[in-house]
Parts: sequence; structure tokens; C-alpha cells
Amino acid sequence: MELLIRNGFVYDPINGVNGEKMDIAVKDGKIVEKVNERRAKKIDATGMTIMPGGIDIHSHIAGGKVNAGRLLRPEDHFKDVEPKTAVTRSGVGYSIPSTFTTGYRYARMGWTTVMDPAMPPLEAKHTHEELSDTPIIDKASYPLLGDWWFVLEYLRDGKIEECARHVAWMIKATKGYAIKLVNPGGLEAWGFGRNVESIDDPVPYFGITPREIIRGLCKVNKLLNLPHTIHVHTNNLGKPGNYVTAIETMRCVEDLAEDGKPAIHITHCQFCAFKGDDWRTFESGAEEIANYVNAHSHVTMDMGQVIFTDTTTMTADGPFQYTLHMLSGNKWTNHDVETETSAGIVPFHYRRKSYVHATQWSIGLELALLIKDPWKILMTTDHPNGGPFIAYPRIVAWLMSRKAREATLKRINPKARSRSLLPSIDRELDFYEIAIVTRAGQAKALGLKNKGHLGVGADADIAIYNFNPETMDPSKKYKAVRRAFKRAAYTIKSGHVVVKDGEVLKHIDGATMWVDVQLREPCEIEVNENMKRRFKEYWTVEFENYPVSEDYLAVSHPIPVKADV
Amino acid sequence: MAEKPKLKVVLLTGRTIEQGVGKELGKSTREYVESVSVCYMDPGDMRKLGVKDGVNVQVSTAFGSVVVKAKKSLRAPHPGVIYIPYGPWANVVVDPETHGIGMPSFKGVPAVVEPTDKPVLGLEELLKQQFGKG
Amino acid sequence: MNVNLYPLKEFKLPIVAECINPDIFQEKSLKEIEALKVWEGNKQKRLGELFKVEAVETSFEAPVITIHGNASRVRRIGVGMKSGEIIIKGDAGMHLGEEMRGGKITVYGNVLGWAGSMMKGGTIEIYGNAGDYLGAPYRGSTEGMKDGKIIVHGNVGREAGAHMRKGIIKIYGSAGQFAGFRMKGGTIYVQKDCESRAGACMVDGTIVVGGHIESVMPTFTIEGLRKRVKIEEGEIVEAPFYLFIGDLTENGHGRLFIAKEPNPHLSHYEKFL
Amino acid sequence: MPIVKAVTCPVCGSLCDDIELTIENGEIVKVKNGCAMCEAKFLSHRSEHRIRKPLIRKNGELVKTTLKEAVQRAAEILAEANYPVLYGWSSTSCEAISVGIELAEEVGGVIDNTAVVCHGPSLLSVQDVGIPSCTLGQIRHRADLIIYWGCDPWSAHPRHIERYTAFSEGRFEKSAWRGYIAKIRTLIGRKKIQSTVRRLVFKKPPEIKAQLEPTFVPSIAKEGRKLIVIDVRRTKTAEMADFFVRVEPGKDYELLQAFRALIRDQELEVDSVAGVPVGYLEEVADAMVSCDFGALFFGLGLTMSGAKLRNIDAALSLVRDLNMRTKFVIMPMRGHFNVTGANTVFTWQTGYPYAVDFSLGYPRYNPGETSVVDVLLRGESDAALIVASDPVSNFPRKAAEHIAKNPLIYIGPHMDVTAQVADVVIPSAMVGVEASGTAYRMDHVPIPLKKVVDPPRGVLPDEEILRRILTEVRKIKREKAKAEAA
Repeated sequence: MELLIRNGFVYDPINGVNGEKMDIAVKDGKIVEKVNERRAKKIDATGMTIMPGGIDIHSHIAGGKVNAGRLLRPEDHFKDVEPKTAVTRSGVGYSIPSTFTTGYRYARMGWTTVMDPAMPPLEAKHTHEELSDTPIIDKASYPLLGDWWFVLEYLRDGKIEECARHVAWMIKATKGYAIKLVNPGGLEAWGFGRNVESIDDPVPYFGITPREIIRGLCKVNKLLNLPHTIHVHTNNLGKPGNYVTAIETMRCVEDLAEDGKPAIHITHCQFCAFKGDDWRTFESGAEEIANYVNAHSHVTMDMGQVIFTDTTTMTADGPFQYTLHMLSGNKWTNHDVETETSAGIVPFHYRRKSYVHATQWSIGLELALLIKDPWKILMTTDHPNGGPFIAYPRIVAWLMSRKAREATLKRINPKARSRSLLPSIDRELDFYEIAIVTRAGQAKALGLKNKGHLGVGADADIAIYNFNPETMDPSKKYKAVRRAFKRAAYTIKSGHVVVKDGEVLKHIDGATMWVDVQLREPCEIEVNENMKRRFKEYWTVEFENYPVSEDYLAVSHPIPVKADV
Repeated sequence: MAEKPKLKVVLLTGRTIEQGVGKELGKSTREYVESVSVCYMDPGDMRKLGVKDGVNVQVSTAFGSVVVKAKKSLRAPHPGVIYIPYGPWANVVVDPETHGIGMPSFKGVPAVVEPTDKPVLGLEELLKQQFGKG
Repeated sequence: MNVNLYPLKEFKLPIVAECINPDIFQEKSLKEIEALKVWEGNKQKRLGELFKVEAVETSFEAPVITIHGNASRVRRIGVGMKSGEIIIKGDAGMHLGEEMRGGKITVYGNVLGWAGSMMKGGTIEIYGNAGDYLGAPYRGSTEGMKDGKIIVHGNVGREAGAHMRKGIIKIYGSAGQFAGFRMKGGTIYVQKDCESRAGACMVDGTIVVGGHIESVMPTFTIEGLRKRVKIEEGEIVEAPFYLFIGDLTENGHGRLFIAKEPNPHLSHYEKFL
Repeated sequence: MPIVKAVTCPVCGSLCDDIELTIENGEIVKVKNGCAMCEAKFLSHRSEHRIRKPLIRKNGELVKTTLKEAVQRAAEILAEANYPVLYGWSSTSCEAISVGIELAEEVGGVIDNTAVVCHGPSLLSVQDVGIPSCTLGQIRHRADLIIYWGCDPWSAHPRHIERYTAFSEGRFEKSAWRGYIAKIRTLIGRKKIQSTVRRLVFKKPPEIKAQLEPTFVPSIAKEGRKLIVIDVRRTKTAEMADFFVRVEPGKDYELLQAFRALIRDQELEVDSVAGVPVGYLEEVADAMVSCDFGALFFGLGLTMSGAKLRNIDAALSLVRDLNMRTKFVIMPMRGHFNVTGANTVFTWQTGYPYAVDFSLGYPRYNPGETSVVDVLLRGESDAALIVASDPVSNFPRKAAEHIAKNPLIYIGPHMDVTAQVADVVIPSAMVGVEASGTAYRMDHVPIPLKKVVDPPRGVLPDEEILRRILTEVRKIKREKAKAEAA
């Protein structure tokens, strides 16, 4: 099928296109030089903004933890429903939408690729079953490997290459995309109800520190040539004073970075940019983090922006979620996974009038605005932890408009307002920069070559927003920005027009991407023999029932990568 | 004829390994039917009623009445408590009330047990009697 | 304009009729009211297909809707209503007056579960029995009754007033288990008997049981004897009551008044006084 | 003779996946590693009680028909229904369940799974309290205190104790098996002596009362893993336990709440709770707070009796509270092999774990209102599709009556009780034996099910049968819409 999108203002930062009026041609799901003008279906984008399809580097949309969250919260769903239509399945929404609804709602905003950032390897099949049931968008998932007994043991014994081979096996076995670390070492300690306090606090019974785990997996990541860096949820997340831990975490891999390339991604950084000794003296550590990031090139991060709403927090960081449960008194689900990881879920309401919550809201925006290079700080809410992803249009407006920020500032806790750095920041992102923090930068950080841009050969994932940058000033008309991003004029996925004026026209399957790591020497059997021997000791399932076969993926999209080991 | 003795008890229903094996073999097998048309009783209670192992008893509740075979419980002592494995026989006498949560009251139903001369119905007869179908 | 509704048949399928609400009927013509959407099973129907709709002109501002007949299959009557009145001369279905904010609903029959669920104001009066979860929140929610009044002249099922925060529930019959479960405030009065576990996990608020109660939770502690208990302005019960405080498991300080006379089995608590 | 290894047993929620089957001439002839139920299930695929041909009721009798006609009739029943129920799902694959949900959405029905009559109340309370839990390996590696409450794994989950709990071998905790053997030896010895004494000296049965009201409280203090059983009867599992607490039927809630008070160091103003002297409770409460990692498993003894869902509320709260003192987890003992999977698929597709009503075009959930037993008791449904379940043998008579009264479609491998009163019977392949798929263990670990032998000729898996019905339903609806438009 051929498609010609005419006359829109195009923002394509990877190719340096900044609001130029041009046509985009699509054929067989790819961007092409040109199409047969008479045959092609035409979309008139006159006066509209065109960007590559949105990408989300970190959004909890599938798997055991997300589903435990859905199960936990009927009161979250029952007023936000999506009836069945002639083309779409029904579902429920708000903070943890059902799978079909998740796909449709991302597509309605013009987002076409979403990364689920936390997959317990033992339950990887579950994650993939849900991803396969999440329509339209392409997706991938990061296996949780920072507390896996194999990793702890190999790294303790200094066997980096051995570790890399096992990680390679695991990424293939789980059909994963990147190495995820969550509170490294802390989750193993949580197995007995404990935690680690710093990156140098030894993990009980394992004789290894979080620093060694982070450095070790950073090296493994490099040996395997994975497209994304290690994806790190820092130790001490959610605790006052933790910006120090965040900076130490970034610093501990400084020497492992090569040619100014990123070596680490610090995720939902807002949650680890807290200054102060306790909740009373709590304040923003965004400036310190931004200073560090502005001076270094080996880091990318995402915001983890907070939205004032009722949401559901969920992370693999079991001990943090328990703390949150104790703080809020809200219901709490915990799910530890043998030899691998843990998870916790707590409903949470961010209130404007709470000093801490309002400060958290400010921190996210401060980070995004104080870090000078937009390629380094990407837009997320750590869905649903900071708030549901449907709040993206609001964040775009805050980033683009000082006026929008002031409107919210007026309504927050006065102490938080008086301490916020936001009034001192004039910076307003333009559409080019918005395209970086929501698409191009995300694709680059993820190493997705065919996504996040509109160059010839790229996947034809395109968002068209009904906002005329020539006649309207986003700084003033921030509400119009919000409206435009809430309901894309068109969303095009793999060349299909799937959304028009915010309505889903078509239910198509998106692909699941995974990294097919090819080791230099095929030593898989050796790995397997070793695994088999330890399998019975470590897990309660049989070795051959563990891996995710490709038929669990509705559309499998392997990305081959040659490893240096 | 002397009045037959009756005993007020609490009825529990539940799984047994025999019922578990029986249901996997098939619901129309002899194994299944025999495993679920029984009522496990405390030996003391059986003495009070004058019933022996394998004798038919009638269990009645506010919801129905069914004839099953009395069996000496291996899990005794539990005076005043009888136990019928899940199945069509138990269903005749359990309390359907769900208290607004979807779950009927399968355990802890007040019941009366008495010896009887009536036979234990086979599965087909029981279905015909209860549903007029099958 | 007042409206009379007459069921056109004996309903077999569940009917969902949120539109039966004075706020919605207000300023609508008879035709418009007849055209309001309701669900019968999985089919969408017009209100006029299920009910004969009769309009009576009145001078009053807020309309009165009267259902004449059995509406026990009709769910969600008066959901979220803010003003006006609904009178049901017969039985009513589930979720009657859910999230009601004002106005009045009167039922001269029985009502099924979740009547007055998550109520925020107004009055519901039921002359028959009410089902389970009277005034209780939706699944998973802690948004109990925030204000308003529910009066039941018959009996009620389990978990009446669960998570209640404010307002009053008066039950002139008996109550099922878990009256006032996880209650945080407000008053529940059960004039007759109460099944066990009244006030389990309550944090605050008052429960008064005038009749027999099977047992008091072991996690309540006896505080004293009271000669009378005030239910609300103008309603005082003159009789000796045990006063228990609980629930200890939630560090609660809810008050559970149990009439002394019908409960001689609780006399052993007197040794702690 | 080919031997198939690492087969997952499609019987209970333990989902043991180490079964070895010997296949001979397309039939399973030998089952290794499995329990009695596992063996019975794998050997039953060639049972004479299988349904081999679709059946349809004509003039009151079930008669043989073609698959096409049976599917057509089933689709007509569902497409015409105003409020159908689609029930079962816990003994089939997630893949089939998924199609079932799509079908329910298409026909605007109520879809419910067997959790409603087993751990539905547990799920309701999870929605109120949350659940601190883990996968079973976590318990194998770490738990030094295991409590089974209102469940009898020896009967219902025969390999649970050996694979995952007290008698399993973990990284930080060793199996308590040897201690148990020693204990049994002494017990058997003591029993023999007692019965000899009884026979010789008293010549009459012993007083039961004396056993019920012990004057002293035995201590649980011991090295290694401890096993405690709390139940209304001294079950087989209770006999293995280090400590048994016998609770009065229907009074578990009081006992659980009393434990909650005790672990908060609060005093009780009663001498006994639920028939158990407070001294016993204190002994158990001490064991709970002093362990390094405790695990509480509970069964239908809690969900079905007395306070029902609130028993679970209290149990979950107890375990949550215990986490202030130590590490503690809790897990329901799920019965059917894929009831957890049914809850899981329901939840990701609709937001709710069971009792989902699609009659308004979107998922609605309120057990008590949208749960199958209640719908039946109120007599609201006008047709039913039963898949992989046998409600007529599991529901109270009054509820079963309403299923039997209306058009009833049954899909399953065996001539179950429900099949005998159905109007359309479609035989299906046995999932996990003759059809592959995915199931979720009671701790939410997904495990693949294998196809090890062929189903009887012409018999399809549930997934395929449901897909055909769905296609047929859509065809009927399209034609109807066309007719109405014309």
C-alpha cells in the first residue's frame, strides 16, 4: 500500500529536519523516496505538525506485575471503560489499562513503540502473552538481571565472559531487549525482607556489592554489543538524599564509557533526585543531577514525571514498594521471583497540596529543563508510577510553555512552589526538541535504527498533530498543544492509517522486538549443560519449560547482534 | 416402630484424594460415583445414630435432602461435623446463598443426619430426580 | 412534572436503567423520557419499551418519579442523583441510589445489594429488606458512605456500612455479618439482632446493636456500661448497653454498643469493669 | 518405546512439570513422577467415558451429530441469547480462554471461571488488602515456617509439600523430611502401644473429650523448617505437621484476627478463640514472628466457610502485618491446573479476574451481581456455554437447575454430569495431553502444556472449537444486520 502525506510541517531531528514543509511517502510499511502520486492514498497535512511515531523507553504495560496491579484495582477501572466497536475490542482504562486499551490509547496520542522495562525472566511468557495482546504498537521488554543468582555468582567470581554468555542465553530465552537492573543487590536482600543501603553495601550471603553488579553488567552489555545500554533503576530509589546514590551510580561506570557513547541509562530519574535527610527536609536534587549530566556524555536518562492524579505504583523494587505502603497505608502487593527478582505494587495519589508530591512534580520538569542536551533526558512518566501515560500531552505542554507551568505552579503546595526552581527557568522546548525527547532521542538511546525518524528506509510510524506551528505559538497556546497531542489527527503504524482524529480505525498487531545475540563461538550447549545442572537447584520449573518460544510473540521481530564473546 | 434417631450436625463439603482421582477418571465411572456419594462421620456420632460403616443415611438441610453412604472418618475426632466430598450428592444439600460475593456456602451448613432404608441414587437417577434431564 | 413508571411486563433479564433519575428527567418532555436509553440484558432499549411512562404536571421544581410495580431486576435506579425524589411501590434492584448526592428515594418493598453504595448525601428509606453491601463501596475501593442517611425498616445482608466515613444507617430489623466493616466514622444502628463480626476492623465511628449478637470479636476490649445511647438528634435508646472499643487489630477506637439484656452470654466481660 | 520428559501435569495448581510419560502405539502407558491424580488423568485419555462424537438433544435425547451442525447450533444459541453465561475455563489453556473472552464480548454475555466457587473470595480480598506473595521457589529456598490453613495438600495437591515447601531442598533451608520420618516412626510405635493397651485394659474406645481439650500446650520450638496446620479436621497433612491447631468450623476469622492482635503484642480479654486456648495461639504467634521467612498457604476451608472473603482479608492482613516483624508471604492453594491462568488472561484482557459481564459492550465486574452462581440463582441467564468444567456437579442444586433449564452447550473431553443434561455436546481434546498451550501455576509462573498423544479422530482442541463458534456467531450477526438493514 502506498501513502503520501502532503504539506505538513515535519520535525525529524535525526535527519536534522526542523519544521520544514514537505511531503512524506510511504510504501509497504516503510518511508520511501517517492510513490506513485496517482495510486497512493493521500493525506492532506496542511497546517499540521508531523513527527515520527512516539516512542516510550520505559512504560510498565505488560507482565505479571502490571497484571497484579490490574487485579488489585477494580476501583481504578470501573469508571473508565472502552466499549467494543466494530473494529476495536473493549477494555478498561485509567492507570493500568487492559492490554487492548493500552495499545489503542498509545496509538491515539501518536505513539507507536513502547518498551516494557521490567520482565521477570521466569515469567517472561506472561509478559509476551500480554505484549502480543497489545495492539498496534511495537514493543519490547527488558529482562531483570541485576539480582539473578547466576549474575551475582559469576560477577563475584570475576567471570565476566562467563556471565556475558549466560546473559546472552537469558536474553534469547526471554526474548528480551536490554539488561535491566533494579535496586541491584537490594532485591536479593529483600528475599529475607532486607535491603542494601548504598552502592557499596554488600548483598547478604553473596559477597558482592551493587557497584560490582552495575560495573559487571555494564561490561557484559558492552561485550554483547546490545543496542541499548544497561537500564538502571538506582539503589535507594524514592528516599530523601538519594541524588547522591544516583550520581555515584553514574560515576561508577564513567571509565567504562567509550568515545563519548552512553554506557548507562538512569531511568525515571525524578525518583532518584531527592535531596534532604528525611521527608521534612526533603527538597529537589535536580540541579546537582543536571550539573553532573551536563558535564558527562556517558549517560542518558528519562524523567519519570509525576502527574497529580490517582495512579498505581509498581516496580521490581520490592523493598521500596513496601516503604511506600508503610508511608501511604494503601494496599500492597508483593511478588518475589525465585533466584531472580521481586516486585511490589501500591496505589498512590499524588496531591497538589502535598509538599513532597508537588516537589516531585517540580523535580521532573527541572531535570528536563536544566539538562541542556535534550538527547540525554527523555520524556516518561514511568507509567504508571508517576502517572498514567495518557498524561503525556500535559507534559509536552509544560515543557513547551512557561505559562503552562505557571498555571500549575499556582495551584500547588505553597512551600513547594516557593522552593521550586521552575520559576527561575525560562527555557521552553520547541517542537524540534519535543520530537527529540519523545521520539528521536528515545530511538537513539534504544539503538532502534529504523524508528524515531522519517528518513528513507525508516519504519512508516508517523504521528500527525493538528497544530500549526506557523500560526500558533505553543508557549501561549499550550492548551491547543495538549488537545493536539491527546488526539492525533492521524497515527500511521507500519504504513497503516490506524487513527484518525483520535479514533482508532483499525486493530492491527504490532511486532515484538527482541535481541538475537549471536556469540562469537557457539558455546550454547556448554551453557545449557551448566544451566541444566543448576536448574534443578535454583528454579522450580524444568529447564526445557523455561525459555519463551517464538510462537508466544504475535509478530516476532528479532534483531541480530554480534557479540564480542 | 420406634422413632429413628436423628443427629444435628454441621455439614462440610470438600475434596478427597479419592474424589480427585475419580474425577480425572471420569464422572460416570464407578470410582467417581462411589467417592462422592458418601458421608464421612465421626465414629462417636455413628454410634449415637446406631449406623455402621457403609450403611445408608439421609442428610437433610434447609435446601434439600439426599441419601448417601455413611463412612467412618479417618480424620476423627470431629463430633458434630459430617463431610461429603464435592459432587452432585453434596450439591443437593449445600446452601446456595452467596452473601453478595458469588460463592455459595459449601461449608458449615446446619444439617440433620438419620439412618434410612432408602437407596443411594445412581448418577442418572439423581439427575433425573433433580433436573428432569440427562 | 412528576413521572409515573409502570413496568410493561415481568422482567426476566437484568435491566440497567441509570436514566431513572430526577436530574435526568427534569425539563424533558414525555417523548424524550420515553426515548431514554436502558439496557435489557445485552440489548439496548428505550425506557418506553419497558415501562409505560406517564407524566403528571405539577407546580414543584424537582420532579418525583414513581415506579408502580416490581423493579427488582432494574439496577442503578437513581445513581448519582442530586435532587428530587424517587418512590418505588414495589421491589428495587441492585445499586439503588449509588453515589447519590441529594434528594430522596423511598422503596415500599425489598431492595437488592449495594443500595446507597458510596453515597454522599440525601436519604434512602426502605420499608422492606435490603441486600448485602448496603452503603458499602465498590470492590477494592475504600470510598465508603461519606454522608446522607439510609433507613431500613426490615433486615439487611452482610457488610452494611462497610468503610463508612460519615452519615447514618438505621436498621430497624436485623443485620448480617460484618456490619460496619472497616468503618471510619458515622453511625450504624441495628435495632434487632446482629450476626457476628459487627465492627470488624473498624477504626472509628459508632455501631449500636439493640438485640442479640452472636459474639463480639475477640479483638475488642470492654470499656464500660452505658445507660442509654443517642442514635441521632431526637432518637435515644434508653437501655443498658455494653460499650466495646476496637478494633485492636487496626489500632481502632470505634465504639460498639451492645444492649446488655438480650446478651447474657457477654456477662463474663463484666469482670474487666 | 518413546519417553517424553518434562511434561506438565494438567491436574492441580501445583503444575508439576517433571512428569515422564511412556507412549506406546499412540497411548500413554506409564506415568513417572506423578501423584495418583496425575496418573489417573494421563491414563484416562483412552477411557471409555470419553465423548467421541458431537451430540445434540433431539426429542429429549442426546443423539450423535456432525461437528458442523453442533457448532452451528451452539452459535445460534449464543447469538440469539439476551444474557448468556460462558462458564468454566480453569481446565483449559490460556489460548482457549482468550478466544472464550472474545466470544463472550461478541455475544454480550457474562463470562466467569471456576475461581468464583473456589478462590473468588480470595481475589475479592486481595482487591481490598493486596497480597504479599512470591513464587514457590522462593519458599523452597528460604521458608523456615510453613503454615497450611484450611487446606489439605496431601489430598488436593499431593506433591506440594515435597516440591515446594517443608520437604523440599533449598539454598538456605533444608528439607524437613528426615525429621518427619523419625516422628512417624515414634508415632506409629506409640499408636500401637496405645491400641494394645486399649484393647487389653479398657476394652472400650477412648474418651474423645480428653483429646479435644489438652491441658498443656506443646511447644513448636525445633531446628530447621517448621510445619503448622490449622484446620477443622485433623487432615492427613495435619498428621505430618509439627503443630496442629483445630479450629471450630466457621470461626477462622476470629482466630486470624486474634493472631493479628497477638503479633501486635496486644492482650486478649478471652481465654479461648474459636475453641482454641489462647496459650496455643501464643505459641503459634511466637513462631510466626520469630521465623526468618514464613509462608502461609490457605485453601477452601477459609474461602467457603463462615466469614468467607473476610477470612482471606484477615489472613492477608495478618501476613502484611507480619512483614513489620519478619519476612512473610501468603498464597492461595489454587485447585484447577489453570484457574490461575484463567484469572490472569481475564485480568489482562478485561481488567478483572472473573465474573465479567459484557452485556453493556464493555467489561463490568461485581461478584454477587455478575458472578455466575448469582446470575443463575436469580434466574437471569437465557443460555449457557460450559467449557472445561462441570458446574452441574459442582454448583448448588438451585443454580444447576437454571443451567439445565435453558439451552446449554457443553465443550469438554469427558461425559461429565453437565454433558448429560446439555443440549449441544462438543467433545474436545484433553489440554496438556492431546493439545498444547499455556497454564499458570498457583504462583503465577506460566508453564507450557505439551501435546503428547493425538486426540480421538475428529476431536479438536477447545481453542479451535471456540474459534469456529465465534466465526459462526459473527456470520449469524452479520446476516441478521443485513436482513435488518434491508
